[in-house]
Amino acid sequence: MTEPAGPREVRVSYFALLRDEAGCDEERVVTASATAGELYAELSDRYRFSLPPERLRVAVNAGFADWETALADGDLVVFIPPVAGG
Amino acid sequence: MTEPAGPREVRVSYFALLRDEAGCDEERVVTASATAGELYAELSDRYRFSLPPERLRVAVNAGFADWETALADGDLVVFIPPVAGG
Amino acid sequence: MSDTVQAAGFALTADAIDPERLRAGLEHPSAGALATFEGRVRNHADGRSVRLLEYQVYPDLAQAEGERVVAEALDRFDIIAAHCTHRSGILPIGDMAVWVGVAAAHRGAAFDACRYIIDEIKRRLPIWKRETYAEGDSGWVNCQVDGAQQATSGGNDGAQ
Amino acid sequence: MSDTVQAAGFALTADAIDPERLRAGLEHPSAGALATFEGRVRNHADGRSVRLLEYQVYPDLAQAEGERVVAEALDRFDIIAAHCTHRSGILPIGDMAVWVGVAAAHRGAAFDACRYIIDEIKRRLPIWKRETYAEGDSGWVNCQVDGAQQATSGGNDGAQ
Repeated sequence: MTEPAGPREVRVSYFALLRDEAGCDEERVVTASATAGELYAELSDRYRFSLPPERLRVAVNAGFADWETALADGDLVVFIPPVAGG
Repeated sequence: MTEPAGPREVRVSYFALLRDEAGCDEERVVTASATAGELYAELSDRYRFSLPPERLRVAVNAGFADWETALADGDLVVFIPPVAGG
Repeated sequence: MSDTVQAAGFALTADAIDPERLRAGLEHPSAGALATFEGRVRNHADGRSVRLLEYQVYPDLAQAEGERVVAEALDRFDIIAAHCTHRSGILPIGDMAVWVGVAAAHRGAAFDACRYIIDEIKRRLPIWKRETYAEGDSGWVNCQVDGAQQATSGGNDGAQ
Repeated sequence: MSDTVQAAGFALTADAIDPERLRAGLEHPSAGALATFEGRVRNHADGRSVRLLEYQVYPDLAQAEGERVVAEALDRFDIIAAHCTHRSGILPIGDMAVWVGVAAAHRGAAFDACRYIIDEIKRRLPIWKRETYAEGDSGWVNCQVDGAQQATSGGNDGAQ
């Protein structure tokens, strides 16, 4: 826990398999999770995501970030499943 | 000399620098040279070709050949200066 | 990088890619070499017959990362201009999914930079591909949980 | 070599090269990757300003050797189709001198084969290039007797 304080509200966008499993494109989440990694664990519990975190990357506010990144109110969090462009 | 017999008549086509130095595109040559290599030496004497044979390849009847290739009446001989396609 | 004309860089589009227009954007009198790559939807993948593809894109991050890849190529290789456009949406067999073009004075740098760009685009951009198969089912490429697809797919870089 | 459609192979032309037409000849539903290379007349060579180029060709041998190069590429790489067209005659700056295109299921083979073809075409085909410089003089590329040009020319393969 990098911040002691109470819940924060973040936006989460879902893509590809995570979108199918969450059943929505984007949502607002009020969470006690302090980091991006904790948030993925929390949402995995809720939606039964099939991809383990070691197969994902995470982006915060449209830039690649660490799982340890502390979350703040209003952040946009995107979990990035294995990509397959081109 | 791979053939003892007398002169033969061959066609010679010139390209690039050799064409400039020979002053013609193609000619008929009556020659005592028995091989492609001997013919190049003979024509070098005549036209003062600036390229030494080690910088050329030779083609006989539209296929790459050895300098040792024996010449026969009617052969088409082309000396190939360093190429620069593309 | 002498004589650098930084062409458009990177674009995302929901419309059909026009390679002629993109190629024309890379013409330059000192460009002796133009290497291009086109990725198209093919009718098979991992031994299965494919009917169509959907490309889903996270636009903000894909645009930023695409521009970064092209800028890296301009920085690393002795090239004059480079551009990549990537398609999004639902594509039938034969449609172009991605186009890369690199102009350079000499062909070695043009090939190397073109390959660098497509490799990095496929490896790094937040773009996902859902294949719909002849049998009607579909799947997100590289997202299988058993990992089987990564092991067998020569064309898709499963590596993060 | 699965699924080989041997496209046109190799052609020589005295007319402008039409890359769109050549590219269309390589389309195939299992071709996920198309790598192309275009060589153009550039405005400089070895530090000199170039005004135009003349390509002189020994047609019979160039045609046979060009077909051989493309056939080698189809044999060595896992590709579906390949084609090369080479121009002859007098070309102004910017004109296309050579076009190579390779279609394959996967991009690695497409790039490798495309590069193989252009490297071998430049190395082996009996085609010569006379550069006319801004100052009005001209010279056959790679034919200098002092060999200076071979040592400095990055774009022309002097090696026989």
